[in-house]
Amino acid sequence: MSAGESASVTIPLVPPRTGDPEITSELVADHGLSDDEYERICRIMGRIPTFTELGVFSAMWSEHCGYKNSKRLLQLLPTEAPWVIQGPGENAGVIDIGDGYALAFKIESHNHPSAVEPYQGAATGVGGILRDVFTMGARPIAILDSLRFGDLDSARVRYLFGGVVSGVGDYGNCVGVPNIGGEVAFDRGYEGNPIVNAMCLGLMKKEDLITASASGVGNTLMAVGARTGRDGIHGATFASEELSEESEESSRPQVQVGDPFTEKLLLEASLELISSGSITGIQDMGAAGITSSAAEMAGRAGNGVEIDVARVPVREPDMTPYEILLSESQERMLVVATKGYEGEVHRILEKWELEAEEIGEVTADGRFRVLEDGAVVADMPALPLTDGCPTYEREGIEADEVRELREMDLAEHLIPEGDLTKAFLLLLASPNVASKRWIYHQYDTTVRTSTAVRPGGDSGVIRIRGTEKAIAATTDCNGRFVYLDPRQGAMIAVAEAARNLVCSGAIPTAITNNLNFGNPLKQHIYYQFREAVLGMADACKAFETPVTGGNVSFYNETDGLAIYPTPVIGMVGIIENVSHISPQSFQSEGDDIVLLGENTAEIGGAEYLYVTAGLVAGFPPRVDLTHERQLQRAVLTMIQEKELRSAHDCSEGGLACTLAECALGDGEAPFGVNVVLDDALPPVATLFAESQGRIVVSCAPDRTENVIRLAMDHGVPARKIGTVGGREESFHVTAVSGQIETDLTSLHQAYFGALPAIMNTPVSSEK
Amino acid sequence: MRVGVVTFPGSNCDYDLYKAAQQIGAKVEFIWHRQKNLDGYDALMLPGGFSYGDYLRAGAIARISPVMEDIIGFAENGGPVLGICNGFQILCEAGLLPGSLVRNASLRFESKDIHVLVEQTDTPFTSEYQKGQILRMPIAHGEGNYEADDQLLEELEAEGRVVFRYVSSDGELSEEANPNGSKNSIAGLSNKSGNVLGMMPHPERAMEEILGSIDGVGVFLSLATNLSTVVL
Amino acid sequence: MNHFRMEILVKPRPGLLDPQGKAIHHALRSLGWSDTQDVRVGKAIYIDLEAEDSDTALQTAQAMCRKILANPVTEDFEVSIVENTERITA
Amino acid sequence: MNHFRMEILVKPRPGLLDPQGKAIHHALRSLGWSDTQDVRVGKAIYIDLEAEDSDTALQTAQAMCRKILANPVTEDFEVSIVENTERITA
Ligand SMILES: Nc1ncnc2c1ncn2[C@@H]1O[C@H](COP(=O)(O)OP(=O)(O)O)[C@@H](O)[C@H]1O
Ligand SMILES: [Mg+2]
Repeated sequence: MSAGESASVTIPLVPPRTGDPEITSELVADHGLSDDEYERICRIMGRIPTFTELGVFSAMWSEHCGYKNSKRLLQLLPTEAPWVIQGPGENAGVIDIGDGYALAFKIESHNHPSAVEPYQGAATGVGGILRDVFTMGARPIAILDSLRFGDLDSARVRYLFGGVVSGVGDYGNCVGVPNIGGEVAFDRGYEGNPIVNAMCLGLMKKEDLITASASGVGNTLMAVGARTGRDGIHGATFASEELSEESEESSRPQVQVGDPFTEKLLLEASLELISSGSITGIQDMGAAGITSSAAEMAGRAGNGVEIDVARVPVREPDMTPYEILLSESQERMLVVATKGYEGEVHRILEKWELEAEEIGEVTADGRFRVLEDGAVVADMPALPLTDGCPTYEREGIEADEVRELREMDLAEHLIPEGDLTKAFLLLLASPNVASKRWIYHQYDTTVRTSTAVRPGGDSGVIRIRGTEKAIAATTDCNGRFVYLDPRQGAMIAVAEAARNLVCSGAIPTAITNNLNFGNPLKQHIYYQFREAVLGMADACKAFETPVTGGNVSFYNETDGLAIYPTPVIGMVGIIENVSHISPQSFQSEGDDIVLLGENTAEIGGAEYLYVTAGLVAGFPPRVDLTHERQLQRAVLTMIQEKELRSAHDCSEGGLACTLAECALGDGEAPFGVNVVLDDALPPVATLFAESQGRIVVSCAPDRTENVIRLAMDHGVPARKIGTVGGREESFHVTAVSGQIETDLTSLHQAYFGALPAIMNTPVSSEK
Repeated sequence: MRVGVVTFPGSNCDYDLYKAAQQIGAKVEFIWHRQKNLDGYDALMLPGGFSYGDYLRAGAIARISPVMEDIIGFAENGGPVLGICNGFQILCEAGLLPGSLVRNASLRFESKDIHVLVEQTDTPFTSEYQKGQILRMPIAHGEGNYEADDQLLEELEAEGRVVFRYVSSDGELSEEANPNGSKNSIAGLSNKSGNVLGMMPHPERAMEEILGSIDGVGVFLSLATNLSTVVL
Repeated sequence: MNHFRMEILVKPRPGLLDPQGKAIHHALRSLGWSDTQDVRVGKAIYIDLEAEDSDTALQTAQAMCRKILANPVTEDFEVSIVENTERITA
Repeated sequence: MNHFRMEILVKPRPGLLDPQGKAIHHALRSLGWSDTQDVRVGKAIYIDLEAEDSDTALQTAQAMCRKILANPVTEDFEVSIVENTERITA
């Protein structure tokens, strides 16, 4: 029997429920289903669906749950490696990190909710990703957040940015999970459509892994945690007015409010439940609520489920089955308790002052059946809900204007308008380059007492207590590069993530990804999506970093204008020994500064162009995956052999900004810098181009020869470019026909002062 | 030496505190907030976190937990009690320490390394430090702005009950070095008899080189030293 | 029994620091409302409860404030009834 | 110009989860106030300002709410005058 066809001969009839609207073609369209899809549903059902059933199908077959327009391409991503324990398809991916431990990790987007209500949108995004990780049996040990906003000169954008940051912070801080990194970019391309992606890492003993499946016929389904309200019902696909006449807008809020305190209790209770052995499966009620968690758990086990919605604890009176099934209230779990162990579940939940209610059971008949006080209101085959969703492959064509931008002649921009030092300080103070301290000083980074490298470095590092190991993690994506050349841009995102991990002393191990795009029904967007997936697949193969999961967020558009395609890469790596953890900033006066890799004139897509000319144009820098591999092997070897004092990857703002970051460190006691660059390039290119494959390292002078030899052995160009100066000296970088010279106070002020100064000006929630 | 770490719903530094106390050789146990009877403990610690989400005021709801009655009794009998961050807030709400902790002046959560000056070494938690020593450790809180009226402040200063004060890395008092706007830059405070200490910074997060500082060790070492002389 | 909705206003004591009020004041001024002289921020708590009569309701709410809702060191409170409906007993 | 003290009550929209209210409700019940049925928590903001007349004062306060004091997506607000004193000009 294939998904989509039910073998049952008798089709269970479900009488329409009093008060439910009649199924009309408008209602079907309002549910975001095409005529073809609706016909398919009728065929699967063997009859016309009831209102409740239609709601269930529409949620499960939405882009969000069904991956209609992405599934086929996502299958091209590499997902396997000996260390992968759980690939895509579960709440989170899981890898083996040795010593009996496994690491669960996943990234998730909350873009649309954050655009409406930044604080709650971001907060609930963090809540959701934490649940995805702890429902695997892992204790969350780190959070990262990847953010994009419009330019900060708008008061509304500052409001969104400020709200998102405090939302991310307050939620994670309250639950007690350290934030160890992330990224943020500001560009008019994200005006009106902020990107809020949150990533979580969790640690568990390998044997504690539990999957989300409704196994064991006769086992009891239990709703655990917060009560169900009318939050975010069918946010994406349904206009509230049509639901019923008396439902006014105010009774049907789209905004979900996060409750991190309840989440913390739920986290402790869930881990206790899992180790108690009284349950066989557990899943977060995330998007599409009880419906998707029950259907997915049934699907994975090949079983059916029966749920009585009258037994679900609700927050508001008179909720219909439709509303209860599709509510997206936060901090709720669906748990499958082993028959006879329900009492144990109650006992644990009571200890944590949480509610648990028996709402149904696992059945053998493969049906997704819903009762309301004993009366059937929905009865449908379970498997087609998850596996029967039609998937599409579309035609993708590049937009002409992007090609024109890419091919724009940038020669004139290589000649600096005025003073190079001035341009440099401007670049360093650009919110895209400047210190992000304003953000992560609002995040608890040290709770759980295992953070070895806090945000601000190339990657965050968490040591694993009781072992010699540590885990490094990073998120990366330069949306401008992806916009100008999606395939190249996606490869750069993977390469940069890997480079960041290596600079911290880690071996890149696996990725999770969050694909943020516009409307995939548009050919040029689908083109971006396809090319980005292909680029990501190639790079992941080259770095042997399989994809263990991820998330797709389409329709990030306002007034028909899409965001830059932004496939965020969340990468994790293993540090074999905590003594390998390597800082990014200079450590000692008199050390040599060595550049690995080559400077080029590839100014395309660089921050310098945006800051000086407001331009996003040109060919993004070329990325040579073989060179990247060699470079990364070389740096890892140097770190492991203790040749280096620091290593920092070159990215936004180019070599000059990288050197400034190395010199400034955490700002407490910056070092001077004396660097001479003899590249036969215009100084703007040498200093500010964002060419790939470069890492700046520092080492004791007596190690320099060795470092350069090691690089050469790996086939990586390397040369000494200068020395680390004293605390009283200046920042001095000379290129062939131009130079940067500035005192450390100005350097400090530009880099650390920029974001606080901007965020001290008023914000406004008004559009 | 038997140390109890009290877990309230929403505590999230209980495990960190447990590990820190264990590191200096204490026998540590978690105490659930509903537990009555705290016989047999030599010291009690109230951890950081967000008890009851800090939803009303930080520490306000935890203060009515069943365990608090016994903690108050323990403190009144001279037992050493340490409250860190949320623990400090709970001690203030419970009246074991005077004053209160309100929203940071910046209105933002503040998470970073700060410096404090050790001003009192005659408490069971600071005897291993030197007067005038400068310690570096993390803070991470949204409501650590110590608030008291002038009369109380005068009293606290006169009685030498300010145990830690926020300073710059070279020991200067300044507005920039005060991360939350606390009156008189107060970072840590004791009760009249000195056996109850509340502090906003996290010594339990400054126990190992890999975490960036070992300046917090003294707090736990002091306790161990004091208890071993008392008990033996 | 009657049903009451109580409104409880908890305000920072005059003279004590109110960082939130200060920040809002600053923001209002920089948004051009320069005629603003002072801003204080407190909490508005609405409690639905059952009580014999309005006196009992008020007393209950006051007791709640003293016990937990207000911090006696830093806050003052005001209690009033905003709704009073007789309960329909089945 | 007159001096006004405005009272602005900002409340969470009905239907939205109010974690603060939930936690306080829980606390009140565990203190023995079991007749408490619902708790919602908002903000009470007091603003002292100068305005021509009470209409202007009210309009100003409402504009402030829309611009910065209330979150239009999650909160409702109510504005009233609690004090109106003519300004003594020196
Ligand atoms: N971009 C992607 N790359 C690989 N796998 C993906 C991607 N997006 C989603 N997936 C996988 O598809 C499955 C369904 O995703 P999703 O619906 O986001 O799960 P959740 O229930 O956590 O919301 C997940 O296992 C996820 O890891
Ligand atoms: Mg998802």
